[in-house]
Amino acid sequence: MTKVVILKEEIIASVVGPTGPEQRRLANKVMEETLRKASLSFPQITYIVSTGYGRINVPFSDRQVTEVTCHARGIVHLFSGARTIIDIGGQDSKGIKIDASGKVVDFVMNDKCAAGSGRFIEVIADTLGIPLDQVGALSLQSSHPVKISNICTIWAQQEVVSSLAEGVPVADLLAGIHYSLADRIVRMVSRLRVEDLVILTGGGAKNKGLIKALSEQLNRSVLVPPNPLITGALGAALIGKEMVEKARKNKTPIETRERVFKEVEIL
Amino acid sequence: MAEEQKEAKPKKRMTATKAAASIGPMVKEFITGTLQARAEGKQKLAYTFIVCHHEEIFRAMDVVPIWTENFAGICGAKRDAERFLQRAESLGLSRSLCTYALCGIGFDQWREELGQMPPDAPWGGMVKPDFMISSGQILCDPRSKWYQASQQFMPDVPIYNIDLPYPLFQRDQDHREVLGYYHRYIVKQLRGLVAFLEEQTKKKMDYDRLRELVDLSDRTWNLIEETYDLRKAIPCPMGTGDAMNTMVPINFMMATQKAYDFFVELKKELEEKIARGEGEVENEKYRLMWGGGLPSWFALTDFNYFNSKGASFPVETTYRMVAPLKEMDLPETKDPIEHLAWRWLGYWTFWYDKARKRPGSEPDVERLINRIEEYKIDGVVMHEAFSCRTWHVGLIWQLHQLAKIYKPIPVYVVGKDGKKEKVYRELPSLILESDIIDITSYSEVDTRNKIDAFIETLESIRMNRAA
Amino acid sequence: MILTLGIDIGSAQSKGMLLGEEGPLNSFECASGVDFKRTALRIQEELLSRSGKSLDEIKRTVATGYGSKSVVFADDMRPDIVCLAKGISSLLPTVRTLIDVGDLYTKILRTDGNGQVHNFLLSGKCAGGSGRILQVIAKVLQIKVEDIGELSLKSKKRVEFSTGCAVFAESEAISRLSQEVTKEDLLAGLHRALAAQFNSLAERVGIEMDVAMTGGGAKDIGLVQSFSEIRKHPILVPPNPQMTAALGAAIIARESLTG
Amino acid sequence: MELTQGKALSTVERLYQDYGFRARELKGQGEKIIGYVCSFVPLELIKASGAIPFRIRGNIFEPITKGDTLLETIVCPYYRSCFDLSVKDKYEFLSGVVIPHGCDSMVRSFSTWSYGLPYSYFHFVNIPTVCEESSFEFFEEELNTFRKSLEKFFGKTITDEELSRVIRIYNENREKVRALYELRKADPPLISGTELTMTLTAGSSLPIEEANDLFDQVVAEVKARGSSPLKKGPRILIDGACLDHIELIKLVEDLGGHVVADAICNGARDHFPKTDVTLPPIKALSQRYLDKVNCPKTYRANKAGTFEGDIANRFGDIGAYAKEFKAEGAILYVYKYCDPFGFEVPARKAYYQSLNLPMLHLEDIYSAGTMGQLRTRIQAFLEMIG
Ligand SMILES: Nc1ncnc2c1ncn2[C@@H]1O[C@H](COP(=O)(O)OP(=O)(O)O)[C@@H](O)[C@H]1O
Ligand SMILES: Nc1ncnc2c1ncn2[C@@H]1O[C@H](COP(=O)(O)OP(=O)(O)O)[C@@H](O)[C@H]1O
Ligand code: SF4
Ligand code: SF4
Ligand code: SF4
Repeated sequence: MTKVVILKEEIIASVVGPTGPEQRRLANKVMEETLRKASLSFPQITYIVSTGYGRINVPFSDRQVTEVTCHARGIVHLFSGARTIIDIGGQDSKGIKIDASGKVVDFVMNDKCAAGSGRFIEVIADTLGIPLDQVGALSLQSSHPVKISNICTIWAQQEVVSSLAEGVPVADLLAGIHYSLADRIVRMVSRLRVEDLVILTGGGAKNKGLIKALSEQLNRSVLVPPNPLITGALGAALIGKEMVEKARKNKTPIETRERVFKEVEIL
Repeated sequence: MAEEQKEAKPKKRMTATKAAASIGPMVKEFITGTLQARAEGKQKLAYTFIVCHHEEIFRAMDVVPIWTENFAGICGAKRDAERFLQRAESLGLSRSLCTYALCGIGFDQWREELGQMPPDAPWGGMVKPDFMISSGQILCDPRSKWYQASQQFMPDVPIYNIDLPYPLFQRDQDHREVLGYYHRYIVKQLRGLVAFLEEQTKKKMDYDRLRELVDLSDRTWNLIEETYDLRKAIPCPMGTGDAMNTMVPINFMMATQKAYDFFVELKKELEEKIARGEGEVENEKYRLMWGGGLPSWFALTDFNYFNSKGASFPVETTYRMVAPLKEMDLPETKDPIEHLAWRWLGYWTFWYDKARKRPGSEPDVERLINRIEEYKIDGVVMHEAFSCRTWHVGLIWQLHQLAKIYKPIPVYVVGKDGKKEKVYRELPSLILESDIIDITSYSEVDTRNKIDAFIETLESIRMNRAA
Repeated sequence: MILTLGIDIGSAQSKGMLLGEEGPLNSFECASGVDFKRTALRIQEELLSRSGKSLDEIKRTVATGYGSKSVVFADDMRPDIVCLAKGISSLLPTVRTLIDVGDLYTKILRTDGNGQVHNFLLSGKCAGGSGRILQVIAKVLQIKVEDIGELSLKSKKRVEFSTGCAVFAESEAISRLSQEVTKEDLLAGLHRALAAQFNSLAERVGIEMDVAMTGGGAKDIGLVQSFSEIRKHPILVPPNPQMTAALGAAIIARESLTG
Repeated sequence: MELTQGKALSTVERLYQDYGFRARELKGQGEKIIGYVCSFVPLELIKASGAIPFRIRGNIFEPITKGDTLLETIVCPYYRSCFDLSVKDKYEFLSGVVIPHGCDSMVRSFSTWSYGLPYSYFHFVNIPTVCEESSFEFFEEELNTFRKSLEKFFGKTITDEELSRVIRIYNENREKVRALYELRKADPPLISGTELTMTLTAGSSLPIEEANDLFDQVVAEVKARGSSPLKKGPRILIDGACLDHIELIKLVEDLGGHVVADAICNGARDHFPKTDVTLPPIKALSQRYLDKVNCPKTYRANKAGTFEGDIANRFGDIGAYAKEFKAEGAILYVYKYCDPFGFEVPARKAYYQSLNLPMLHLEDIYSAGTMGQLRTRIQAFLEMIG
């Protein structure tokens, strides 16, 4: 997903659009739409920070900051008491540890194997033909979650297909899938020695089934921001804002790129 | 911490011998023994490792060994290692490291954090030791690093690290030239252990008793050799599946009368079975060798699966941690410590001379060749456990070398012109890939698929064998 | 007429081969779909109706492949390794080493022209080195799997492609494309990386000439060529390479009838 | 790179990129080259036998292919790469290889190396695991065995005088390495981490005298810069095992950090400790390699009886480097399947915490393919401490 947040004192506008093969063009599109929503022209934006897996593919960004820093920044803004952040995205998942002053002190991430990311659920949902925004609710209807024995996304996909043919209820399969992902995520974040408050963010936080599975396996309650998809973008915007403010205070020039949309042909 | 997750209980493996079936209770007994000893507080307890040739010293000093590898193996066999492995991982330890060690460290950390045994600890759990005897030997790094890592959670428990090197096989070097200083070093290291134990237990070593115990274990060594040799019979009366049980007295009970008696019984049982013509499998079709690798403790029933296909395992290289003493030609000595050191070197260099005589050979390959011949082996099965380099690196190469230097099997194949022609094939082999106790690396379907295909391979070689 | 049937239910594609006394009568292939049982029945029906035969003429059916358990009407189930060896020996009897690139697994085996397996190895439990990745990439590039091979041959400058995760290969491909890498070069890079993996698997089993490739992946001439470049010798591919295991199963069925 | 590159540094770059070309030349002139791995092989003995020691390197850009056909993939990836290059004849100019007891990967694959490669000389040096009186005695004997085996192979006696002379040359080398490290102390450093590691790596492919000259030239050339043209950035210490390439360091520096110190085998661990010239040569070597090369493989007892005391004792040198070079963060870089270092991750983590030094733990395989994944982690870490 590509997300844009425009920030003044508060969020002026935010838009979530898909990330397709044509990332750059899409970044343009989502940006344009957000500007429209905010009734702003492109040059009116003082500073642009891009983040995420595709951060280097945003042609008009002034600075690139990693998701770790941006998510942490965004979450601390929303929950000042946050100590552990779990971000489950479609390209990776991470755990971030925050100290009392809101600083990142440690993090772990998985971006090697899709089976440890939100993509795992996406692929299975797709296989089962269930819209992503329904998988969570459906999984909660299960009374007997099945154990998914394969780790690999693709093998698990196949396993789900076979189980389905054997008559295993969809809800039980989905619940199993959620536990399986939650298990891998909890294993990863437990390296940080999880402390309260635990905040779940990223697209995975939109999934009630995953929230349940995670909080059961963590043995703690997990909080979710109202709009978890945009916390990274929000953090990026906050960082941008601070940089501008700092520059203004120190009277140093702010270097920005030209505010134009370049059409990029990829395919 | 993740809610503890237990895998479904494994099915019990069927044993071919009564002796093997009696092992479970024995293991349970010595684990309960450690719990009891801790409660009574009269004896000192020590973490330690197998294959160190130091049990005699322990027993002579009345120190109770806590075999940490054994406990990890039990967790694995009960399919209850995962929660301890996860603990270790959350400390920052990689799954690519020895999972025995990870399981042990995870368990220690948990026990120390709670101040009591972790919930539902297998067989009552592993008690906190008074000290830890690790072993920096050339055999394996984890044996020297494991307790050091555990010490983070119990810094008041001292470690003594005995260094037990042996000369690695080098083609152009006669190991006899260096044995002298290896021996001097090992003797000093073992004496260091004695001194450490004396200090810890505030007792003096009784050397007469030590001498008796060394003599007892020597006799047990010979008895084990004789007993295992009986498995050469056709059909084979006891397989590797059972040997993964009967390894317990070899590795954890050495220098006890009980271990000796166990093999007396086992020997009798095997002799009786042989007299009745009773094999491990009803209709023995293939004789396989477990040619390398520790087993997957959670999947011992795979041996039953092999058996169900008519495959028996008369011999294995794993856990047969004894060798015929009379063939070792050990220097005479009255000093039991010196004898232990010679025996240690004798064991590790056992195949060196033979290997040097066969071009392209190497001790591990030589051992395979000898066993293939002595036990009339049709195929070799190996297990590559990803987390332990010690026993699992070099296997592929050993098979390569075996194929190169060992006499190939003549078979008929269809040639380019469509006619049968005679070619030579190496002994069939199968490499299973999984782990010792990390069940996440295992897939039963996959493994059984491989076994099926391997059995068919054996069958086809048999059918095409040129007389 | 005495007919035998071999059915190979793969994770992606299911294949059936109907064998008469003189040789193959008909073959049929379709997506495995969700319900393997139905797929197996469908294959049986299609083959019969296409050949104008009746069910009772099929004297024996052997099932193989990932979903072989679901072929409830089969008389026997055999490992795919065994069927592949049988199949390739009847198609190309000089082949001694076979690499089968399927959807989930890559299998390497050595055989003897009689259809007997002498040694084999399977790729691990990560789909990163199997045929599936080809499908994933085809989807990203918005081309058909069938076109991958031809397209990759046009490459002038192969890129380095790390085949890690079959699922994330998608994002890797996307980010490569946005760095102005062409589809051709990307595919050539992927082929090279896969072929290198096959090669080290194959070397472990020990390679004997001739070498053949089968499975759906062998339909990809770019992949075959890449492997041949690494090996520095020609690689044989039978016609309809994905049918090999089904054919082998049918032959095994016949052999067990004739004893 | 914003730094100017003079003659010495371009020589370094050439030696680094075309690793082994000088050795190949020397072989052409009739010299004997002996390959080795790890920091535990006493190079002084090889040198004193008249041969040239050459450190075998891996190549993270080259996929491991042929090596995997003989060696299990559970061997540490760095070592597999070394083996892979060797079986692919990249080091055809070697006359032999010496392998020490450094770790399980080395010990367990010794047979595979010694049969899989065509060299006529192979030797395995056993290294004690503990550091006590008896182990020094043992190690001296083992060094004498190595000495005899070299004497036999080269048909030449290694005299104590020659050995003492060579020990002094190696000590000089270690002083020169120190001089190179001094250049890191400025803020921003005068020499980049990439340049320094490249220089050391280049040095490990050269005869010691040539390496000494080269290091002198590099020091002079870098000093001539006067002040550093680099931008200020977080100062990073790299901790770990065998890091014989610059890609990780380059990544840190591309992202705005500076690698100013290390505790790695191809850096301070191997290059700092000197040999005591007042002792008889073999005794001195046994002390240097066993005691002064601070490798996790060597067990050092917990004398303090507390965890804090133990880690201070085991990792004190790292803390000292961090202080001396004013490091602001540490990257602990450990390969998958590396036993000696892998088991120390929790203790090292705790140690860095006790120093109040932020630490990033990276577990990696030895491949250029993972650098993209490391990039995000390192960037996030620099953001975290910056
Ligand atoms: N409406 C939704 N309901 C449940 N899960 C969702 C929903 N939207 C997205 N997700 C999950 O979030 C993931 C994408 O998260 P996101 O934070 O956008 O990742 P990225 O930034 O890496 O693209 C998907 O893989 C999916 O698992
Ligand atoms: N023309 C083609 N070019 C490249 N790959 C193909 C082609 N046709 C099929 N494949 C690949 O082959 C795989 C299916 O092979 P198949 O042998 O049928 O596998 P299985 O029996 O395991 O289902 C698919 O993953 C697909 O990616
Ligand atoms: S030998 Fe293997 S299994 Fe045993 S402790 Fe060492 S690494 Fe672990
Ligand atoms: S296991 Fe599956 S999901 Fe994970 S990296 Fe491999 S292909 Fe991808
Ligand atoms: S990185 Fe570790 S495992 Fe690899 S060679 Fe070095 S010490 Fe051994």
